[in-house]
Amino acid sequence: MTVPGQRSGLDLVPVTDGDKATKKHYTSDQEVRWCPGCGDYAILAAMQSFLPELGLKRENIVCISGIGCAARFPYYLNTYGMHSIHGRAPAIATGLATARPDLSVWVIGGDGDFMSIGGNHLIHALRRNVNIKLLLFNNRIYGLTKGQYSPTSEVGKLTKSTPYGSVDHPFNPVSLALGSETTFVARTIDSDRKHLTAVLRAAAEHRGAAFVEILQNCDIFNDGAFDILKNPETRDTAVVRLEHGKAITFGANGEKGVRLTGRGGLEVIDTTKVQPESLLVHDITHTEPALAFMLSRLGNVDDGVTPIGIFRSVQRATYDDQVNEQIDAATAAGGVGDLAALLSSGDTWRID
Amino acid sequence: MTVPGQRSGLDLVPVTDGDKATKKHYTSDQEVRWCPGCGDYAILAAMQSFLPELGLKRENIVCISGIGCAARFPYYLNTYGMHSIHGRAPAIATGLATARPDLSVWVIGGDGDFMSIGGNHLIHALRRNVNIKLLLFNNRIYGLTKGQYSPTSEVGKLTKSTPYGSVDHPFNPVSLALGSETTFVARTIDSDRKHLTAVLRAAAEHRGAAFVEILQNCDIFNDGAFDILKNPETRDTAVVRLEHGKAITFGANGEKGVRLTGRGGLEVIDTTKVQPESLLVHDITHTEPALAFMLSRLGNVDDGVTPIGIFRSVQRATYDDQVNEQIDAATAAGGVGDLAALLSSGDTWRID
Amino acid sequence: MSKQVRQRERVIIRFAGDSGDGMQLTGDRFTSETAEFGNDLSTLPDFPAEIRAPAGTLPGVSAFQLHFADHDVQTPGDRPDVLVAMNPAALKANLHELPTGADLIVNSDEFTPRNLAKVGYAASPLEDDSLSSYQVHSIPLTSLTVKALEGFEITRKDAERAKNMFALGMLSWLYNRPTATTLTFLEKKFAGKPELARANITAFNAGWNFGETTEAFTVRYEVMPAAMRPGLYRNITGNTALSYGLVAASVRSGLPLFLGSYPITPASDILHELAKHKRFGVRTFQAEDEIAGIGAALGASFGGSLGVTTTSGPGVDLKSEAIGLAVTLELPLIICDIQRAGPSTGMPTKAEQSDLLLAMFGRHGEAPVPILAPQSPSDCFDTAIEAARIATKYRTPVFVLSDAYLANGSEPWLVPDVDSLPLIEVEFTTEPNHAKPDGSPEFWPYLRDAETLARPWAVPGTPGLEHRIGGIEKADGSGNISYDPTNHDTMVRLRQAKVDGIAHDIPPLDVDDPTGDAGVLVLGWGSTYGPIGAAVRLVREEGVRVAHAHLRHLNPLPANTADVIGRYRKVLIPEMNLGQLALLLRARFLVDAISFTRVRGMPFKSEELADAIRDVVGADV
Amino acid sequence: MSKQVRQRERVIIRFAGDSGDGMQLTGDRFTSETAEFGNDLSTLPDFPAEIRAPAGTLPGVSAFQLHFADHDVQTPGDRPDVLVAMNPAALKANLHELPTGADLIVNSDEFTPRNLAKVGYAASPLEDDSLSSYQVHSIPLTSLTVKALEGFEITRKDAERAKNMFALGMLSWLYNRPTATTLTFLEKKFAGKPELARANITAFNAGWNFGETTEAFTVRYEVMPAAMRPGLYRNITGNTALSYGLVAASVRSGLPLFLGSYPITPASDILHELAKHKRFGVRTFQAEDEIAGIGAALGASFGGSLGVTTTSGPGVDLKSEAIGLAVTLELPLIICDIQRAGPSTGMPTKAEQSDLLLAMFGRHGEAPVPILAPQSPSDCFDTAIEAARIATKYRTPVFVLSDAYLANGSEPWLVPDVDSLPLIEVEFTTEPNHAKPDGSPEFWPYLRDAETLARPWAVPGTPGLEHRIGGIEKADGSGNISYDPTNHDTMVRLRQAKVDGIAHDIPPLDVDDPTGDAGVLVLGWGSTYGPIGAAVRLVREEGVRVAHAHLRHLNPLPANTADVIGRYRKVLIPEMNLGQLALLLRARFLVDAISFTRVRGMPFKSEELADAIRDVVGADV
Ligand SMILES: Cc1ncc(C[n+]2csc(CCOP(=O)(O)OP(=O)(O)O)c2C)c(N)n1
Ligand SMILES: Cc1ncc(C[n+]2csc(CCOP(=O)(O)OP(=O)(O)O)c2C)c(N)n1
Ligand code: SF4
Ligand code: SF4
Ligand SMILES: [Mg+2]
Ligand SMILES: [Mg+2]
Repeated sequence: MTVPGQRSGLDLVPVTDGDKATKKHYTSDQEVRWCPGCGDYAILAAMQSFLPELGLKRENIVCISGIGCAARFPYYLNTYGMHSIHGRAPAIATGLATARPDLSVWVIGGDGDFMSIGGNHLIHALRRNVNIKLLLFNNRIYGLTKGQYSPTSEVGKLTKSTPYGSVDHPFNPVSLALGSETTFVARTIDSDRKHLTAVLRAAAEHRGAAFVEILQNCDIFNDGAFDILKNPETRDTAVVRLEHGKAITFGANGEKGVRLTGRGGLEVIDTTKVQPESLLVHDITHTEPALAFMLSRLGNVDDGVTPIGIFRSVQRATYDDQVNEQIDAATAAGGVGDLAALLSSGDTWRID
Repeated sequence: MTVPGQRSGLDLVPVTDGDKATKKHYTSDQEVRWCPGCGDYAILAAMQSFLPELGLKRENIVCISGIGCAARFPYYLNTYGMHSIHGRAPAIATGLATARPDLSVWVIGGDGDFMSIGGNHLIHALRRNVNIKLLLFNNRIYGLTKGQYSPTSEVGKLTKSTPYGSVDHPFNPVSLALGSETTFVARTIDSDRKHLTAVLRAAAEHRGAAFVEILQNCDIFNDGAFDILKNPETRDTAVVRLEHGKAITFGANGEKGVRLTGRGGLEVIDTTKVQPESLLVHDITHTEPALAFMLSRLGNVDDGVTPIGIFRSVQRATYDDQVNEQIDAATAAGGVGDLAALLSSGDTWRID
Repeated sequence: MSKQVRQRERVIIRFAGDSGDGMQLTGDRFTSETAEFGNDLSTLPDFPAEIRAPAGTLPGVSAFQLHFADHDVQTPGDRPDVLVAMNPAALKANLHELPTGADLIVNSDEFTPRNLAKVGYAASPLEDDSLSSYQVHSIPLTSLTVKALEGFEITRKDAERAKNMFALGMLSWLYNRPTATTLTFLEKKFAGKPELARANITAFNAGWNFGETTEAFTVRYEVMPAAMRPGLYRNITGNTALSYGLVAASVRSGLPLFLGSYPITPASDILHELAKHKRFGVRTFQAEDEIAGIGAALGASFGGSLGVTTTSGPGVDLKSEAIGLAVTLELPLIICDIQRAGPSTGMPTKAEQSDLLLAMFGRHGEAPVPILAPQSPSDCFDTAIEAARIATKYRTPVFVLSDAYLANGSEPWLVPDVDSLPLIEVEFTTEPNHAKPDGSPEFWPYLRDAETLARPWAVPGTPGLEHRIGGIEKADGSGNISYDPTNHDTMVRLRQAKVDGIAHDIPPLDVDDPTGDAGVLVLGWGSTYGPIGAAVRLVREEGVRVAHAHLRHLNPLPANTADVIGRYRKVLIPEMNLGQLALLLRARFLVDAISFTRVRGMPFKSEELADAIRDVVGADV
Repeated sequence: MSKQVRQRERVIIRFAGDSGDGMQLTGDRFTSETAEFGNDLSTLPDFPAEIRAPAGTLPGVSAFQLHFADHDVQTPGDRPDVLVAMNPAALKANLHELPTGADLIVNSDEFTPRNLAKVGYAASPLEDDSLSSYQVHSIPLTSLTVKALEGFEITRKDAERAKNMFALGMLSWLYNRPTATTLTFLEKKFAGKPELARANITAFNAGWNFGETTEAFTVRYEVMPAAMRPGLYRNITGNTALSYGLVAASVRSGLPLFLGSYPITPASDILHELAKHKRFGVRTFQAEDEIAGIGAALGASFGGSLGVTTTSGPGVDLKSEAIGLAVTLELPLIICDIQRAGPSTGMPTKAEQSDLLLAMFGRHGEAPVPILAPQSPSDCFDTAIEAARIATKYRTPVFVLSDAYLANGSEPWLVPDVDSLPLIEVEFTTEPNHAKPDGSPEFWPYLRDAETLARPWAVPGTPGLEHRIGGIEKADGSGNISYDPTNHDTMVRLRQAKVDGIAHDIPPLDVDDPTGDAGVLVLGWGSTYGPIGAAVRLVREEGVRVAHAHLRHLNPLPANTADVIGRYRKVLIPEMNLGQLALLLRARFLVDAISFTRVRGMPFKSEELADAIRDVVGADV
């Protein structure tokens, strides 16, 4: 969501002259090659049906990915696209977005692609606040290479590469993004089409780097990883839906709530036992990410309680806008560069 | 500092049989090739005089660096050392520390080495909690390559590579480390020998990845970058010294203090006008990094107010310890591997 | 009814089906039975890069080919004698390779209009006469299996899944295979789920009995055991052999093994295998990327471990800089490149030999690295040990160039006696090796061994030998930073001379030239060993005289390589690339080597190689 | 007193001092004066990798050599006629290259016991007779300068710093250089600090007057202007020329320039230079590492920019994987490798030619990339434009191999007329290029141009041509993912053929063989052009007949290379590596090329090359 007064991420992207595009319009002729039941299908469907709603010229949308099951995404979206190499998509997208402010650039990657080999490009794109939308398909496993643990896998994970259980502590992608100065940070779930679409729309409209963690099921190598957030028995108490301007409550009938402790932390409380005012009201526009960071620590899938929604959405000059403004300003001031003048600049002498 | 009950980072490192080592003992025969006045000299001196105090066998100390002015460090320390390639030292150290639990492994790098090209290795070493000590010499500039801006340079920095001013938003190294699940995070200053030494000692004793940001002056390409924290006129109000168990105050006579706002933030207040109890008492042992993260946002050099000291020190199983425990456990259970048995495992048949 | 039994010297079977049909497992099991029976054999799995492309589509087809015989087998075979096609896609994808008269076993249940349409069959090939030139056995495998499993407490899906065991049982009957290993395997596999175990075993037996009783098969085949050297055998893939070789090298050198790796097809299985062997003190580090993988391995080597990193082409690209560091640090390190089809992502599951020049030259500056290439799945074991010997003796990174074909392919392996394995003696330096001007002792990390030119290896923890090494040029001897022009020239040549010198420490290239008077030499390297051998055998049977030599050491080349090449009028070099070894040999020996190249991601067919040989020999008069 | 004036055809001056003494600046200024005077010239800066090694030590010595003459100059010269040594370290580090009888100007103030001790001089060489074979001018430069600046409101440190301007003034007098440019330069440099400006100008004039009046100099030299083609000249370094060439290519192609780069010596100055030219729409991206640098450039190319990445050896290693991607994406991209001494970190500020084979083969799979190498500082300009022409016309990454010597060295450059620069015509595809079975139009990103084999370049924003490209193997034409074995073989050969085909679109290799009957060809590439030319001139003056050809296109080679080589009995290939071009030519043409190599991080001395030529010609009978 664009907060009033904020410039939209799509400002410079040309729109169609009214003619309504459809999902079909955004569906490529390539046969989708994910496993039956893969969570990626739901995300693809959501993208294909929400993109037309933006009313942009389809040819001005580009989707760039690295390598992985998730990274096959661009092939199936009928826009411009590049299926690049493992981990480098954020860097490639940075160049494209900086050179072409008239494009809406989407970057797709898995938890290996973005958080493992591509981690550095990710955090730098986020800190620079390049106007690109980064969608992390987090299935907490390496799918395409047939099931090794990933930097988001829970400790003790038994996989092909860790027959005795993994011993390394995972990243919390939302925390990492907030520690990387990211201006838009959100988390959503593959199976919750409505929520997913709302978050994607907000990301699209955010001017700057938008980081969206999508919890995605890999039904071959990590099936059920997010069942606790999906299963009707558990989901109400496991999923904490963050909504801007609303007090943070969850549970079947909002019987649980989140409030600040006096000691600089958060606590989950029984809303029936406290004054509504004492609940923490979610505000995505805090200039400082500290409170959003605190919310990111409320818990993740492993602890049950998992906040989803937009954690942070603030405006900060984007890298690409500033690069282009410097060019415009210099040109406005000094005029378009004169090659002859450049070549003959500095100390010169004439031989006749 | 090791919090009571915590296992020390040096537990498995052999100690000398009493004979006291000296600074000279830790000084190599190599001529130091930093610019006169470089902040690196002070850090080197601090290391050379504090290492002997640990009473470790010198031959069990290893210093690994990448490339940069800072990265020349190992040459000058008379321990084992490797001056490797740009950005990769944390990865190299991870292998060494995992294979050799009897070593005290130090990793040295500049803000380019650690935060730019080496950013991914850094955050992964931190999240894994490998028992290595990472010292970031942050001079907010690329020194060795003659002065380009770095990922920690302030916005608008005029350098050789940014004649119109840099446009990208810098990392706050402490925030990034906290977002990377780091168990020990601290910040100190090259010129404050006492504070620097205390932090280094605490890092050495911490079992796990210890990240120490050392604000270091580059007097050729970024001279005075930290003057505000050093200059007698300004330092008292600019430097916020975090001390475990103590209320957070600063100013010449502690007239300023930090307290929690009701809205999940921090505020700087006039200590003369409030009850001492209302001040925030610093606790480095919080299991959750949220409050430490909030402190890291209190400000950095650019805003004047800059917290230094240990932000966080908690214990979590280290990567290397767990790897070695898995080996010990498996061996204890099944005995040392039998090669003949391995080669003839699986379906076999005999031809006679 | 009793069936007629036909003798066969050799049989090539290809199992093909959907990624979900478990063809790789079926192939593996049939391989084990065949191995146990005593045939010689060679296998070639062939699966798509996608985990599970849409069911019933061509990209989704997964195949497994097995060649077994009563004599020694060199390749998985060119064209199958028997194709098992579990669905129309599998049929369409493989039919073109089927020779006329071959047996074709299809799962007729899957030939539904929908499935046929998916792969563009207008009409069912089972109905029209498009298959008339084959022995078609159209069998409703799925329904037969489901029927056989009626009454089991399992889902219909699980029942259908068991059809591959039904097919396996049927073929086990057809070729009269021993079934014990498969039955025990199934018990193990479904240990947790007894009902499923029973179901699969039932399906397997049902398949066997079906073969026995059905009209569909009038004949049954017998392939006699092959004469093999006595001893204990097991079937082994290249990746497993390479893993075992590394463990063996660790045991025989006394150096703990440290693997730093990042998953990548087709190398990942080495990481998976080594991760199991904690009891051998093996440490496996799944790194954040390939650079961290090799970096950690190098760090471990600095600490006295046997550092290893495993990867495939794209990963080698990324490791280039770190390999250069290892070259100048002069520390032991093994880099295993399981080559796949490039460039870039290319065809990740397919084989190629196109990283040879990358291994030779893929680093800035003059940075020589020894290179070895295994020539068969089991040879990966010996190659790993040899790589460790060279790496530790000469303090150098060493490349092992395997490929997807060797990695996943398998063959019977005569399990070696541990004591017969080479001992790798490694001595760490523990004493100063030089005297200061004032006579006091000091340690010079770059004071070389006169014979091997190797530098001393002193590991942290060794008192008095504290020293620093790095990537900047070092003064000859002391190892201190030096920008002296002449010193640099000296060091560059010393590093080169050290690697070149290994030529005298490796076995000479030996030539297979039975008649001793061949005019043409076929020279290969790596995984083409089998196909070239088979092709050479083919043409020799026609009386063609030809010699075959195969390079296991590619850098440096064996000392006698020049002589060998000099002995022949023509040298033919078949490669699965555009002629990379040919380029090296032409440059080195100015020999007008003839390159024969195919870059299809598939091993050579021995027939096409035989043609190439016939052409060259024919032209040689 | 009036001084005797001696004529000289050529003079080689070397300024040497502490890193802090401003020798590079002094050299630059003297170069400008000399250029303006109209001599031809060539320069060679030589500084340490450390920013400022401890004052007065050998590692801290920074030098700048200038060769100027009344005729055309090809190299910075072998041995200086004049050495200006600002301290004992500078003297010790450079004396061994000084020929007897040379002028030696030393700053006697710095020859203190402490400074002498620092570099191991027992006694002052100014006192003993160790310098007797030179014309020693021992002058207290520091104190003279400080004295001259008495009364200025500047620190003593600043006054002392001005001693380099004093020395410059003195030498400007000695060689009768025009001083205007220096004076205006100083005004500009100290624009903010008028007092410092006046002080430095005063020091400069004081130096000039000192020369005029002192006994220390009895003679004064005159070097007449060289005859040069008429036109406007400027002095230019290789890195500046390369930067200008890239800007020119952008202007002449109409494609916005995008540079993605990570700082590294000696390439950083290109990033610095291009960052200034916002008014040309140049976007410079200082990336987090080399991979991001090339990645961003490739992304920009995909968007229709002229994507460029600049780096040196270690950076090329890291970019390998991304270069392979560019090869298979078939997008234009320029990769500038400013070679430095390797392997690994090596000697970062020194020159080498050891990345040629890396550029040729440093990627997994078969991934051919065109390679160009400039042969002089100013030639970097034309090479950059040619690289852009090939990259855009053939949709391919292109390597430009410069080196530290070209990058920092300078020469006079006849500023070209902009309209005379090649026009680079680039057409983006805007219409479908293929018809679906049903006849409706579609876009096939891999449908090639019949002649160039280049694929269409359709950029985002073009309606109707939405398409996806990637690193997986593509079906010939449609570009869809394909694992078909035959298709892969086809694509591998197509990519190779596209690059090979460029041979017919580049100028033939031309040979300098005045007598037309030489038996020996000296064949070089890159920065050895000057030294080889000088050496050839030397031996020709002795009547030796020898031909010289220089390769600017290294991949593919000019179509006539075979003929040229074939015309000579012997081919001598001098390289600053261990024979990398030699290896390529031997493999390609089976020619027994003779390699002459020096790997010292320094350009060849023309004398040593002359000897090499004499040997080969001598042996050729
Ligand atoms: C440079 C490089 N290293 C490794 C690989 C192998 N590889 C392909 S995808 C992948 C990770 C897949 O996991 P993830 O990114 O989470 O995507 P997913 O398949 O789970 O959607 C790896 C390691 C590669 N293709 N390239
Ligand atoms: C792969 C590679 N890329 C780039 C370089 C060039 N380089 C050397 S040091 C450095 C950065 C120096 O900055 P920093 O890490 O902050 O260290 P400092 O010199 O400031 O102490 C760079 C870019 C290199 N040596 N290797
Ligand atoms: S392996 Fe997992 S992530 Fe990949 S396509 Fe299959 S289900 Fe999806
Ligand atoms: S350049 Fe800066 S950081 Fe480097 S040595 Fe000099 S003062 Fe220190
Ligand atoms: Mg994943
Ligand atoms: Mg720095």
